[in-house]
Order: sequence, then structure tokens, then C-alpha cells
Amino acid sequence: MHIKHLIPAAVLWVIITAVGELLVIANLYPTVGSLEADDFDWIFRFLLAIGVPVFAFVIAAIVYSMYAFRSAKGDEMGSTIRGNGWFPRIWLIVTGGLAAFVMVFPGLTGLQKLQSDRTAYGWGDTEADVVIHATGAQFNWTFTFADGTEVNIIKGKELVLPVHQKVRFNIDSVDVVHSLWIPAFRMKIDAIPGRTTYMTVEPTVKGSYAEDQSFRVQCAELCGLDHSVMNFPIRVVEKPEFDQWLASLKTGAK
Amino acid sequence: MTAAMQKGLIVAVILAVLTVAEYIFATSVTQTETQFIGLAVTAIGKAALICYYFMHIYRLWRAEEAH
Amino acid sequence: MYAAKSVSGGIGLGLIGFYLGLGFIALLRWTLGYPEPWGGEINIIGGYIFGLIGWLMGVGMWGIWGREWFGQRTYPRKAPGWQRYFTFNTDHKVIGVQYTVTFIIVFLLAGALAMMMRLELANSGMQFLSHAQYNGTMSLHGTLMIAVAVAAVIGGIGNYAIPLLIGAEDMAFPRLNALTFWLVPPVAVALLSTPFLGGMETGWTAYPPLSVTTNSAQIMFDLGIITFGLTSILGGLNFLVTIMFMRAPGLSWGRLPIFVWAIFATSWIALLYTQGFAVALLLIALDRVAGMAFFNSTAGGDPLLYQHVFWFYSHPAVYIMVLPGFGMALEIIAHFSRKPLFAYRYAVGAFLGILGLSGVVWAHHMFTAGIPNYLHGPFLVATELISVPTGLVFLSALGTIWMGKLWLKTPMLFALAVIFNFGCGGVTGIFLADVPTDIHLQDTYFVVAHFHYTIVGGEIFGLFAGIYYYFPKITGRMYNETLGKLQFWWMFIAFNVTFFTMHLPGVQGMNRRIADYQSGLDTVNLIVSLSGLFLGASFILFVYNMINSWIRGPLAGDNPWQVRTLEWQVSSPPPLENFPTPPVVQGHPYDYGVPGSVHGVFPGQKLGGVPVVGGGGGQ
Amino acid sequence: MAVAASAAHGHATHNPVRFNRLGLWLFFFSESILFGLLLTTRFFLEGIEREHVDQHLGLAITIILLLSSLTAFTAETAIEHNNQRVANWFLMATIVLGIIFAAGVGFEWKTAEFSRHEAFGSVFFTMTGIHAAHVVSGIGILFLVWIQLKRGKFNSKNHWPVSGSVMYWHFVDVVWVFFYPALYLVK
Repeated sequence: MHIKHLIPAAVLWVIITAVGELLVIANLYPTVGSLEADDFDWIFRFLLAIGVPVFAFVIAAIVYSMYAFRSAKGDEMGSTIRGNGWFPRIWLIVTGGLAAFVMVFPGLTGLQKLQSDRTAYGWGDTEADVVIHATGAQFNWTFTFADGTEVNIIKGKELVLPVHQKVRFNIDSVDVVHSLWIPAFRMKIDAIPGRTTYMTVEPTVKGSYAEDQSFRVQCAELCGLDHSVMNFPIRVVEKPEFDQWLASLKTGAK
Repeated sequence: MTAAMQKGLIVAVILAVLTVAEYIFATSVTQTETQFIGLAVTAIGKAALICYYFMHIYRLWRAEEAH
Repeated sequence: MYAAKSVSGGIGLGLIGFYLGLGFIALLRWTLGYPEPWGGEINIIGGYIFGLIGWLMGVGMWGIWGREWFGQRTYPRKAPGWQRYFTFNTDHKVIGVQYTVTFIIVFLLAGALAMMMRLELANSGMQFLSHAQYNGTMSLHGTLMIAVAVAAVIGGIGNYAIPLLIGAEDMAFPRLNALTFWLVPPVAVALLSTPFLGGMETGWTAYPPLSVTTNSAQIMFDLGIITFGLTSILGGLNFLVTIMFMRAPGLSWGRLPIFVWAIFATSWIALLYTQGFAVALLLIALDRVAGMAFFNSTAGGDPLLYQHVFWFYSHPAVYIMVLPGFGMALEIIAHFSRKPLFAYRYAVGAFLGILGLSGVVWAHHMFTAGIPNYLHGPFLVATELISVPTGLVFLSALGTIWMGKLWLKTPMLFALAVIFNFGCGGVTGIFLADVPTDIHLQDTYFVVAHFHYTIVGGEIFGLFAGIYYYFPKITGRMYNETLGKLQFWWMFIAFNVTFFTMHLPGVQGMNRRIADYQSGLDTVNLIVSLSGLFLGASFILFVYNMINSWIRGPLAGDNPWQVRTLEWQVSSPPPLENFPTPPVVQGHPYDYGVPGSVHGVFPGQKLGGVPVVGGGGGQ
Repeated sequence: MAVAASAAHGHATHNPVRFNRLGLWLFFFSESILFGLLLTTRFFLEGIEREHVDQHLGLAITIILLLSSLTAFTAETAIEHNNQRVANWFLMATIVLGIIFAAGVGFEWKTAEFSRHEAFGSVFFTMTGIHAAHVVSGIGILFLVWIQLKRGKFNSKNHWPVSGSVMYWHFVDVVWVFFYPALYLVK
């Protein structure tokens, strides 16, 4: 009796899953600007590939039941299965297994990769080629390089980063909580008054805000009046060009 | 003075002794972890005494009241 | 005019109390030698507290309750007809209707704010709101909607249905119940006053230090929400005592309707965790008013303290919102499938499991907030664990409709939509629970889409299911089925187009709570805005259908859905103390199609010498 | 179905005192989260450190609050045994001891060596302040009950208001059992 319904419902499930999995293939993402962005896109697609059949199962069960088990009058009785037998246990094992799998595989393993220091506050390696101190304030960012060169909305007007170099941002804030987010790099961490957070990224492609809006530092934590325009353009260039830019900024200051 | 009142008095004396012991313990022990754990355990013990003897928590699962 | 007396008394005494409090604090400050005793938020706090007390006393609490504390006789006001909805009434059915109608109004108001936001966001650049106005609109929308989501189902449908479902004559503490409702209007006044004080800047999360340095709208938000927390706690307490002690004879825990279980679990969460929000906002108020240093990092405070305390409440609050929605959906699905609720014990276990886990997952809202790295792992694991009990709710719902006889009336459609929407919200939750993806998605429109799927999709759809389901019981009249179904499909399609599309700008780099965004996101935002406005329009149909049917709808009869539970065995609307003769429960509420099964009987009641047997459901 | 006058049917199993007692305990559970979070705040910000406080004053007010719990207990026991005279005196003693405790906290505030504009001061004043607010409300409730007790409203059969307010008083004492070591003794 179940079989008669199980097969068409399963077919429906497969069809909806197949359509849904198109989302996995589709390119929904902004420019892949860093190694971390590569990881993010991959994990996002992986979770999408797992999530789509789950949601498709719910859709298929509801849609099929609404079609096959509908009743126009209200006085017909359904079957009297109570579901206290083996099926809930199987369900528990399957959902539990799925949860445990997702927990371990992209979750904890991904976390392992992101955190090199268990007691610090931040993402990525603690060692880096370029170290930048980023300070959030209402409503602008200031970036200070290791040699003391400052970049902000008046001076420099854009943040230039070297490609294929590890860049570490040490982040804090002078007033309220901000969040330093670079969509092209898929990385973000809050800027909090009183403690220094950090994130290390490695840009992999050249690009600039003028051509691609995902190359920007964006404040992602509501920080007051002009929160939505608290962003800062980024340009990723080759290392020699970066050195040149940094030097020019220095001479410009003198 | 009834037996119930006597019981309350005894509990209060125990609590007072514990409080003074707590005070002496805290001012004499210098190792902070030991001190913290000792204080926490004493506090939980005192709270349990008050909940049971003064606040009659057992009456929650006793259907009818005993006067 | 009882209603006019109540309302004008409340407003009058409230205003008097407000100015009294204002002056009292000013006097106090003056005698203590402070400069400018008038200015300052401390005066507002004093005024609010005195005004609140004045309002409650004026609205009828003094005569019905207060006199008793001073050893005097009380004078209950027994208002007739429609007027009882405007007085301090202790009947749970009246309070349920008061809650439902109030929160539908708040919902529509907050929805109108959302329409304003979508108009502003239809295109990049600033349209017609300033940055400050946008922040105020967005914060107010969030706060009001959170209030609706926390209280509408449990306060409205829960108050109306729980005593009926368990065969009790009222709630355990009827006067406390009335108090919880009459605390709500001052909350609305406090929150709606914020635009006149400069508008909130902080969103409903109110993160310090911004919430400490921002304008005085914040203090009204604090006061309003602390009051609201009080109603939530007292309401939860009342439900717990009612469900534990007032079940009809024979209604064992194993026979409890699933909606009652959902409210039971929700009430525990509301009772225990709501204090977290109160503490968080209290600390903010103290930082603002008394210059304390909880969140001032230069004086030894820590802004992250707030986030921990706040999310310690606000994550469990998510379950205060969705569990009643789940309960309502499962209840309706079982009745309208004409089939026993599939895996009843597992569904109960799911609610209790969520209750148990709700308190240990809060820091997943703070994955990118700069918490120490060793906290991420445990909270990731705990968060993923929640998907297991949630999965059992799906098991129960899907198992129930399988091989049933689905009677696809409007409540059933809404109940199925709860399961559908939460399916999407649950799956997108995994992306946010896994730290590697959450780093990018945190604070983007992906999160906005996710929580609208879970809360609007899971709870507001459940609220509508409940309203349509109980409409004939509450009013005695039937709503217009065609309009109901039309509204369902309209709302369902518009909702899904709006919020499914909204995931996309999130992934592509649109952060939330912004008045303006990058021009590259124009197209997708226009789609979201248009369909959002379309969604907003669907509620006009709902309001029309409800008002029209309440006045002119055909009589519904006692049990139009042919349902077995106790509330449908009495007249529509039910009499004052619900059951003319007390019911006795003899079987499971969902045993549809089981030969010879009954749920409740009314032994004391004789019609022609034969005991009337309730719950023949469908015969 | 006719709307029968239903006051008569009543539910025999409903015992209002039992309802009230459970409700009050649930309220205590909720309140313990409030106080628990304040304690957490204290340890989150300050670890197990503290600044200098007046130890003798702390011990003195702790003993006074404990003593008031004993008098409250005695008053409740007395009214359970229908002894209104003893209940009256001991309830009054409780109120007086409560006022002394509140005054002690006020004195502590006045003489404190730290300011509220720094973290330990914030924690100290908030915790003692919230607790003192509960003490003051407890005094108010006990006072209302005491007035009615003097008028002879309560006896061994009907004494819930006494029991309930005394339970509340004990709860305030339980909170202090945790606050005292956290604020005064921990170092």
C-alpha cells in the first residue's frame, strides 16, 4: 500500500533535488579574491549540495501528500499508523548522522584550518608578510602599516594590497563595535574597543574597487548613523607595485 | 516554643556557624582557587539548607499541606 | 460605559503618574544638589515607572486586585459585550482575543515600516529617507516584530486555547493573566515614542558601546523591553502552573495535545531566559544613566559582556517564537489529516530537546564577534545538535500527512506552509552554524533571509493558521474560505519570492541594516522590493476577511472542523467558565479512525438521559 | 449547549495555595537567572579579584539578614500554629532587621572606596543595589501582610500571604548567600 505512493513520491523528490542542485552549479558568488574565498565557495557549494535534497524531501512529501491524499469532504479518516515503530529510530539515526557529519566535516575541520591560535581572537595564520593595523571609528577606517604609514579617507584614499602575500589585519576600534569585512576575500571579524582581533588573508587575484565592488572594506556591524557608507576601496596589485605605492605614500607625507 | 521553631533555630545556628567559618576561611586561605571552590561549596550548602528547612521546597511535591 | 471608564482611567492615571514620577525624581535630584535636576534620562525612567503603575491601577487593576493587598474588598468590573475587551478582564478567552488583535495591529504597523524600508532599498542611493530615518525605521521594525513574534501565538492563541484544550475553566492566575496583557500597551507607547526622541540607531540588538552613546530613544527602548520581558515571564509562569495543575481528570502527560506541549516548553524558556534580556538592558541603562562602566573598555568594562548576556536570552527567544508555531502546525496537521499524530512521543521529545539545548548555543551569534577561538568549536557542535530535535518535528509532520486524508482548508494550508518554510530556514541555518561559511555570511542579507524564513515562515504562518483555525470558535462565525485560500496563496508565494531571493544579495556582499548599498546589487533588490510590497498587500485581504466575517459571516456551529479535542465540544463561542460540566478524558486526542476511541466525555451532562460523549470527531 | 451557571461545578482538585506556591517557586527560578547573570557579569569582568571593602560591615549585615530569616521563619511557624501574637512580634522583628540591613547597605555605599565609574564599582553597586531593591520590596510586602496580621486576618487555616511573603524573604536571603562571598570574600 505504501509502495504505490512511495515510488511517485521518490520520483518527485529526485526531480526537485535535480532542479535544486542547479543552485550548486550556478555561480552565485562575488569575485574569488583570496585563498579563503576559494574555501568558502567550496564549502558553501558542498553544504548546498547536502541541503538541497533535505529541503527537496520536505517539499516532495508535502506536495505529493497534498495531491495524493487530499480529501474534499472532511469526514474521511486517514490510516491509523502512529509511528512508534522502527521508522522514527531510522529517522533519528539518519538526521543525527547527517548533523554529525556536517558538524565534523566542513565545520570542525574548516575551523581547524582557520584557527592557528586557540586563545587569540581571529582567523588565519598569526605569521604574515604584511601586517596592517586597522582601526574603526565612526564612520571611517584607518590602516596603519608596520612602518607607520597611515592610509585613510584623506590620505591614500584606497588600500592597496600585494597579491599572493599573506596580509594580516590587526583590528580594533576607538568608539563602538564595527566589523571589518572584505566580500571578495569572504572574511570578516568585529572591531571591538578594548581588544585586538585579527584576520589573515592571502589575495590571489588582482582587482580594484573601481572595476569590482566586492574589493572593499565594509563595516558589517551596525555602528550608527552612517554605517551603510562606512566602506573603503581596496586595490590588489603585484608586490613591486605595492612597494612602490607604499613608498610614494611615505614621500607624499613628507 | 514549638518543636518546629526549635528546628528553625538549630538551622539558623548552623547557618551562622557556616557564615563565620566562611569568613575565617576566606580571610586565612591565600590560594585563590581553593578559596573560590570552598566558598562556592559553602554557599550552595547554605542555600540548600535555607531552601529545604526555611522555604519548605518539599511542599512542592507534597499534594496536601501538613500543618 | 465600562470601556471608556477603563481606558480613560488608565490614560489619565498613567499621565498623572508620569508627571509625578518626573517631578519626584527632579525633586530628589534637586535636594541632593545635582545640577539641572530636570534634564536627564533618570527623570524619564521615574516618569515611566510611575506612569506604568498609574496606568495599571487606572485601567482596573486597583478595583479588581490592588484593594486586596490592603485588606479591602475588591470590586470586579463586569463589562458586557464588546466592552469587556477594553477592561481589566480576567477571562482567558477575552485576554486571548485582546492579545491577538493587539499584536495583529502591531504586526501591520511594523509591516508598514518594512514597506518603507523596501521602498528605500528598491534602488541604490538614497530615495526618500535619511540615514537616521532609515536606522530608526529599521530598528523599530525589528523591535516591534520581535515583540509580535514573542507574544502573538503564546499570548493570543495560547491564552485562548490552552485552558480549553486541557479542560480547565480558566488559567491558574486569571488576574495575573490580565496584568500581563495590560502591561503591553505601555510597551507599545514606549517603543512608538522612540521616533520622537530621535529614533533608535542600534537595531533591536542594541549593542554597546553604540547603545550607551546614542540618543535618548534608547532608554525608552530599554524600559519598554524590560516591561515586555516581565509580561513574558509572568505569562510563562501562568502557563506552567496551569498546564501542571489544571488538566482535566484523565488528561495525563501522554495524552496532552501537542500544542499544549509546545506552549509548555516555550513557557519554560520564557520563564528562565527572559531575565537575560532584562539584565542586558538594565546594564545599558545603568551605563547611560549612572555612568557605570560595564561596557566602557577604558574603565575595565567589556562590550562583549553585553553580547553574551543578550544572546543568552535572544537565542532561546528564537524558540519562544518558533515552538508555538510548530505546536500549532502539528496540532492542525493531525486534525486535518484525520490521522493520529505520527510519532507523538518523538514530537514531545523534540520540544523538550529543544528546550534543553536552547540555553547552550547562544555564542553562534558571535562567531565573528571576536570571542576567543576555543569557544567556536563547542558552540558549533551544540548548534548543529539542535537540528536533530528539529528534524523530529519534521518527522512528525510529514509522517502525519502521509497516508492521511488531507482536508485542505485554510488553517491546514498555513500549517503545511510552516513545515515548508521552516524546511528552507532550517537548511540555511546550517550555513550559518558552520563557522567557515558563517564568517562571510554573518551580518548579511543571507541572515536576514534565514531568520525571516524561520520566524515569519515558522511562526507568523503558524499564527495565521491558528487564527483561521480558531476563528469559528472565537466568534461563532465562519470566515470566507475562498478569501482565506486566496490570502494564503498570495502570502505564501510573495513570501517565498521575497525571502528566497534575499539570500542572493547576502552571498554577494550586501550587509544588513544599511540604508544604501553598492550599485551592483540593484536588480536583485528591486525584485525583493516589488515582491515585498506584494507580500504586504496580502494582509489587507486578511483584515477585510476577518472583520467582514466577524460581522456578517455564516454561523459556524460548535465543531465545524469535526475535531476531537475538548475546546470543540463546547458551544462557539464557549461559555464563561468554558465547560458547563467538567470534562473527563479517556483517550488520546488524535485517535482518528481508531474504532471506539473517545478523547473527552462530559459525565455530568445529560441530554435525554444519555451522557453526551464528546470527541467523536468526524462521525 | 446551554450556558449553565458554572460556579457550582468547581474543580475539587484545585488548591489555590498549591498553585500559589508553585507559581512563587517558578518566579524564584526566573529570578535566580537574573541574579545568576549578575554574578556571571561580576566574574566575567573582574575574574576572582576584588577591591577593598569593609569586611566587618559585610559580615555584620550578613548576620543580620540571616537573623531576619530566622525571625521570619518563626513568624510563619507561629501563624501555622495559630499563634497570632508571636507571629505579630516576629514579623515586626523581621521588618526591623530588614530595615537595618538596607541601612547597612546604604552606609556601605556611602563609605565605599571605589567609584561607580569603573568596572568593580559598577558590579558592586549594581549587585548590592538590585539585591537591596528586593529587600526593600520584601519589607513593603511584609509590612502589608503585617498590617493584616494585626487585624487578625490570618490563622492556621488561612495564612498563605504570610507564608508567601516569608518565602520571598528567604529567597532574598539565599541570593545574599551567594552575593556575600562573591563581593566580599573572594580574592
